[in-house]
Amino acid sequence: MSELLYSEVENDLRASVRDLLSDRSPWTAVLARTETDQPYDLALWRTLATELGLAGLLVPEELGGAGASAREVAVVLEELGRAVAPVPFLGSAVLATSALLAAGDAELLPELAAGNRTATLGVTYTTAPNAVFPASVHVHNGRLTGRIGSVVDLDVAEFVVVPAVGAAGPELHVVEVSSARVTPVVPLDLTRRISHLELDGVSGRLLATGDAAEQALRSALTTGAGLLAAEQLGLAQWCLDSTVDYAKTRYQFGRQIGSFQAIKHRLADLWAATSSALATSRAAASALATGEDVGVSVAVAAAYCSDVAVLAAEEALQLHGGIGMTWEHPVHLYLGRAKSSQLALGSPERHRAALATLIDLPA
Amino acid sequence: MSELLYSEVENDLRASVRDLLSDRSPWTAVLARTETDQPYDLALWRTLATELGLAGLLVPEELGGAGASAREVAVVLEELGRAVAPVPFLGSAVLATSALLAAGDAELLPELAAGNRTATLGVTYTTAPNAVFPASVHVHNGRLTGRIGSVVDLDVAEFVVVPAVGAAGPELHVVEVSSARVTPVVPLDLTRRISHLELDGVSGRLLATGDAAEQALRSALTTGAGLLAAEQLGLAQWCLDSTVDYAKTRYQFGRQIGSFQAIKHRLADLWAATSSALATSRAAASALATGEDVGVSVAVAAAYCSDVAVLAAEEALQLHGGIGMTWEHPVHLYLGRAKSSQLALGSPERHRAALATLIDLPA
Amino acid sequence: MTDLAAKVEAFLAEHPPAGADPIEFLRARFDAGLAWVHFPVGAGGLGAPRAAQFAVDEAFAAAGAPEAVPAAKVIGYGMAAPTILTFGTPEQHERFLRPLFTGEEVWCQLFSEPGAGSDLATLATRAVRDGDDWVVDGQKVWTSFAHAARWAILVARTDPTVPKHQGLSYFICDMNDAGVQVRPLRQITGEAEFNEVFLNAVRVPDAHRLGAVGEGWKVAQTTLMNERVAIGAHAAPREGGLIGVAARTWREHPELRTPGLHDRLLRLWVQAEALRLTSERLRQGLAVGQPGPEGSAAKLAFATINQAVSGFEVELQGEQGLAYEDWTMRRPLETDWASRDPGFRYLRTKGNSIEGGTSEILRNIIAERVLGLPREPRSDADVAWKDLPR
Amino acid sequence: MTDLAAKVEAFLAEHPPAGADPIEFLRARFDAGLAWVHFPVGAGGLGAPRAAQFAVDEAFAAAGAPEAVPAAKVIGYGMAAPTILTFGTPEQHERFLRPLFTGEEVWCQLFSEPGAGSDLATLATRAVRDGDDWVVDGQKVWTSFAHAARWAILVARTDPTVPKHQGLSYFICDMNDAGVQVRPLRQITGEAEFNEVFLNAVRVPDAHRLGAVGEGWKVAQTTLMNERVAIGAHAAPREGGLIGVAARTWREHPELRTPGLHDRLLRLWVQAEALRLTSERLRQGLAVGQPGPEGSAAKLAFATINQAVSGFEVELQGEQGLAYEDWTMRRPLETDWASRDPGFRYLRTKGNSIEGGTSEILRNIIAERVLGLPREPRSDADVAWKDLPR
Repeated sequence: MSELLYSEVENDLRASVRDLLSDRSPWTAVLARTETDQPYDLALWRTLATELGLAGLLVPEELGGAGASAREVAVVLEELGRAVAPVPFLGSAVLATSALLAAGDAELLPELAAGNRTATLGVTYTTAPNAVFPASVHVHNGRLTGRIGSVVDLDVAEFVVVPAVGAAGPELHVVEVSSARVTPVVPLDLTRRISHLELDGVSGRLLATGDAAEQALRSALTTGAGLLAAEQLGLAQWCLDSTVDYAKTRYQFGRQIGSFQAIKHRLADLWAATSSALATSRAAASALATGEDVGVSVAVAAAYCSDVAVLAAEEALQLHGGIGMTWEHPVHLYLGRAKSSQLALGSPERHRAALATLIDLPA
Repeated sequence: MSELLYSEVENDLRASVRDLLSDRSPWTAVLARTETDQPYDLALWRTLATELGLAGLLVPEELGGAGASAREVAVVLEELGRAVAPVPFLGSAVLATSALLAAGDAELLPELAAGNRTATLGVTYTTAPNAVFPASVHVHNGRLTGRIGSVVDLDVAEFVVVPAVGAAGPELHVVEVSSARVTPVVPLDLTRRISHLELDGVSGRLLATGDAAEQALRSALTTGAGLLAAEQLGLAQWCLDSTVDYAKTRYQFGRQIGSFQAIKHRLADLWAATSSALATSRAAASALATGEDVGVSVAVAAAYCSDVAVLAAEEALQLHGGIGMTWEHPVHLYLGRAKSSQLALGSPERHRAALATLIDLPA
Repeated sequence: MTDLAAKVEAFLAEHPPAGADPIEFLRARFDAGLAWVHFPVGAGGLGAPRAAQFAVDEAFAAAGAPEAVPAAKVIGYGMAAPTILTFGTPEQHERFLRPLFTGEEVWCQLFSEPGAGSDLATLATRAVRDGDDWVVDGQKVWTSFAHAARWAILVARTDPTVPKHQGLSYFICDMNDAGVQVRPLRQITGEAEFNEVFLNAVRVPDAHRLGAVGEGWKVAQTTLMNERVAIGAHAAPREGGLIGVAARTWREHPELRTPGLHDRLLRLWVQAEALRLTSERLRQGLAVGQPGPEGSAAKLAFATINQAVSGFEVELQGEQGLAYEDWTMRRPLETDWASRDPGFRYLRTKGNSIEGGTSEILRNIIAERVLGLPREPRSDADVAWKDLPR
Repeated sequence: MTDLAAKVEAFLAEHPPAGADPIEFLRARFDAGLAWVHFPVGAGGLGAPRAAQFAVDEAFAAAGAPEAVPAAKVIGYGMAAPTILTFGTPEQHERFLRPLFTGEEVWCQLFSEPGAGSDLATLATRAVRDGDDWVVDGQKVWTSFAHAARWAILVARTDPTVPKHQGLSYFICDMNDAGVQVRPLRQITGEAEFNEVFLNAVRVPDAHRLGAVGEGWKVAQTTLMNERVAIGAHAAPREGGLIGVAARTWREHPELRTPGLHDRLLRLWVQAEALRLTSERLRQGLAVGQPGPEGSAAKLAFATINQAVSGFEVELQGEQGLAYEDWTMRRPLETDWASRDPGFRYLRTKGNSIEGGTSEILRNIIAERVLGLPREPRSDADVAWKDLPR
């Protein structure tokens, strides 16, 4: 049975990330940034990537990374989710890095690990780990042509790992974003951007072909889905914590609203759901770290934490009452993130369908 | 738009049925009867059928009935559900009667309407209105052979309307129960009995063949499903009312438990659900009475009221606390009835699937 | 044909709706007593039973008669008019009801405050007597139409030394007063349907008071009750609400369908249809003078179904659900439910369980007024407002 | 290898489990201090940290060591033993703990009463001092094992004139006393797992009191806290609970499958797995001396999932779901979850959200003790028990 508690090292890591974020990225700053032309905080991203060395957590030491595991990455994502921090960690340090690792790249990974470069994975953000290999980009004579809609973190990426179909089947390429057309999408999640990618005869660096390409992509998506659950957990915990705080300080009818039993019971249920989300998220991170029981653990965490995050954000809004409906209050940043993340890297239903196969409960 | 209020005549009918049931069939009597060899109260049934003339509500006056409509039958079923009254009204006055009416019978109907005879419909109680015509009984040389599992109210029926397959296709026959083998089932619903029916070369009276037989059966099942919703409504109302009463009289922590907000909110939600169940049930009864919009109205009422009845019984048990878990308290009679009725005449999912076709929302 | 139906027919014959000037038409309708037939003669009515109004409205609608601008209706028709009628002087009836009905004067409502939401009676806006006027200072919030309104119904505290329900009075406030400042209140959708209203030494003549000094809570109850009676009691076609939008998407986009979403859609459809029938039953009851308590339940269910359907819609969209049409700050006078994207509906419906009474407050009301369950022990009923914990 | 592991190994070498007389084996284990290693020496323990017990239990289980009869464990191990240890005199330790551990003496719990369920502190059973004894009269309910028990832990009211929590005392009651009458309490399943216990002038020596007179509530809290710590903290295999039964039925009966039930089953499976992982995390925390508050949540979720799965199971059965295996009244000492039919599980699981603390009470506990939300205003805390409304 996997280890579900946090280690001391993990707790220290959490503390340093939380300190940095509360100092540099309070929600007021996140909100203010959403309507500027710099929705991402790249200075913060550089600090996280280089000073804290978080961009290379998954990268082995011999490639300049920290040689840590998915467990540590999960802790970082919990904190990033808690702060809805506008940094391209998921796209670069999780999705692109996992694909490059699985494909055996040694060229770009040191750059990503050092925080010199930022990358992402060229798939539509809703793609599930068990999806068929994407065929919207084709390779002719080593040049890539096609379109990939709604790629996460592409706005600020310099490289993109693109799945494409060549004469002999699946291929994985590294493409420079500057050689492609990027069309930003107005996102429901104001703190995480998506863009459409168009490639018109662009040259790429071939990473992998055939089964190796397929497996690398699946590995990246599986890692992404399993670790997104950690971000969703952190988000749910912020919603719970801030709502509990509000319920203790808001008075109506001469009482703190948190003394009303209907509100207490809903918060108790939300706490119970969040506790279970924690257990599933830890199990998924441990599975990704050890390679054991990955399929089931990731599907369970992804299906469970997606819905808990949405529930938490919706409950937070409702229990904040009118103030939660205003633009100048942070709850909507969490609601938009939660609802978008529910669609990301496989919907809960999609993960349950994957599970059905793994545990032999066919339709 | 159908008329959703109760008429004065309907209110008077309700009052007379309720008076009779509270006098003759309090829950103590119903419970006491469950473990005897006479789980049905046939004396009560005779009073309902003959003195109040309820067995013939759906039967035209020229055949000795009351010439009323599904609206009045629904009111009776609401009261029978409220009392979980152990009488074969559903099998005889609804299912068998509807089949005979649709098949144009003039022989048995006057007997049923007069309360001289009791009948039921020879289908498995879970059969949905849109099910394929049953083929478990075959006709050879005018004799019926086969088995039908879990037929409702068969224990006390003298006649059974049996769907069977002959050389030329579907047929509907009236069979005397005394000529068949009846095997009682131990039921989850202690107040409504089911039995298996076996026919071994039994002669029947042919009622209808081909399309007419199919349509008569479908009509009976549709009427049954639409009116069962009324019984489920009555059951839900009893659960709500008795739980509200209990919450006003049970003290814990120096207060009536009904003053605790968590309990108030659950009962408010249950009241809202029950009010909506009422609206759907009335709409279904009106549709059956007028013949307009029958398919959608019945599917909606059946899907909605089934689940509300189960919810109401489950909430009633929980909010009664320990006392509700005891055999000597009536809640379990309602719980067993609600859960069994949820399976009866088409599950909610089955009714929603029927709806999907009717309203063009395909899978 | 009833007397009333004949009167409507005669009116329509005399004032053909086609091509009529809306204001002139509505003035004539008011003067004929056909605005609100249950109001007294001279106040836009004929002293008919309340239930008769349904048929009159339907007859005018069927004839394609002009209607007031939508902004006039929600607060003006639904809340201000019945309150002015019940508590107003003949002079107030004379001054306010006719232009309210025609929509020439739009109304808004100055009730909620940042510190007084569910617990409205705890509001802090002060009104101090000064000669023939009251001087009002405070801050109101969640005010629809404030930037379009000529008049507001206002509740303010005239005595902070008595328990909270006893120290309130009810006024008609001139939104053109120099002390009234209206600021848009931006919502999570990006839009500002509502406003914050700052009242800085606003002068309200005592002649614009409704009801006695200190009876503001009683007057406000009339306003709020009229609001709730109106909710839910409308005839709607099947698939009339948000479920219709979702069903349309389902029909037009087979590529988005999954088995799990199918069962969810059908459950939501059944729930929406059940709510429609519940509202229809409420309407039928009102039409024959049997008002039922289903109004609160309808509002509760409306919020639940709207939120569930719009959440479903975003999920059904898949990739497209990641996008949002437009975050631009605008100040619409009506919520644009149907033509905006699923993301907008998802965010906007979150307000349905807060605005006009939270779902929690509605459950309390149902539990206490419909089911007769006991109130919770209260600690704030006998305390002077100024001494309440906050 | 730790000292403790070495001790267990040495014990097992000296007392080979295979073929051992269970009682003799368990007596020896108790005497070796390996019953409850966190208990003091002489009381079945070695004064080790509480967390060490997990590994010891696992080592004995792995060796196939004899265990006490199941009826000894729930109340005896889980509730009576820690309470006797904490509040008992050396004489009481000496007299009660060893036969409790071996299962020679089964225990039951006389706490709940018909009028005192969630509000246990309001209980009415009276204990009146008479010389060296107390004379106890009252009625208890929901008592498992009462018909098999030698002893009971009992809370009774020794002073009705003080507020309810202050007038209670805690006793060990002899179930062989002539004044104890045990009647089966039939449940909605048809079975009687529980009993009603009538106490009629039962004499309890003052030497069988645990804790001071008037401190019964404090002692009872120790009992109940130990109950809750134990709940949920067990290692269970995937599909170990009722979900496993439902999954098996699904696999074996393709003819019962529908699309809607499929999505529901998968949701339930995910929920069950999430609960399993939550319990596992709680267990891991306890094993390293970090007890978490997830115990209450685990019990809450356990009830929810059990009820949802068993309701699903009945629906999955279709026609077979209409039937019930057997309504015969029996008096089992354990709940037979797996081998009975879905209808039994459907009915029996309804008790999971009531027995051992209702789900409502657990939510209060989580809200107040874990989240730190304020208590509701209370009216009963300062009132003499005899004057409480009831």
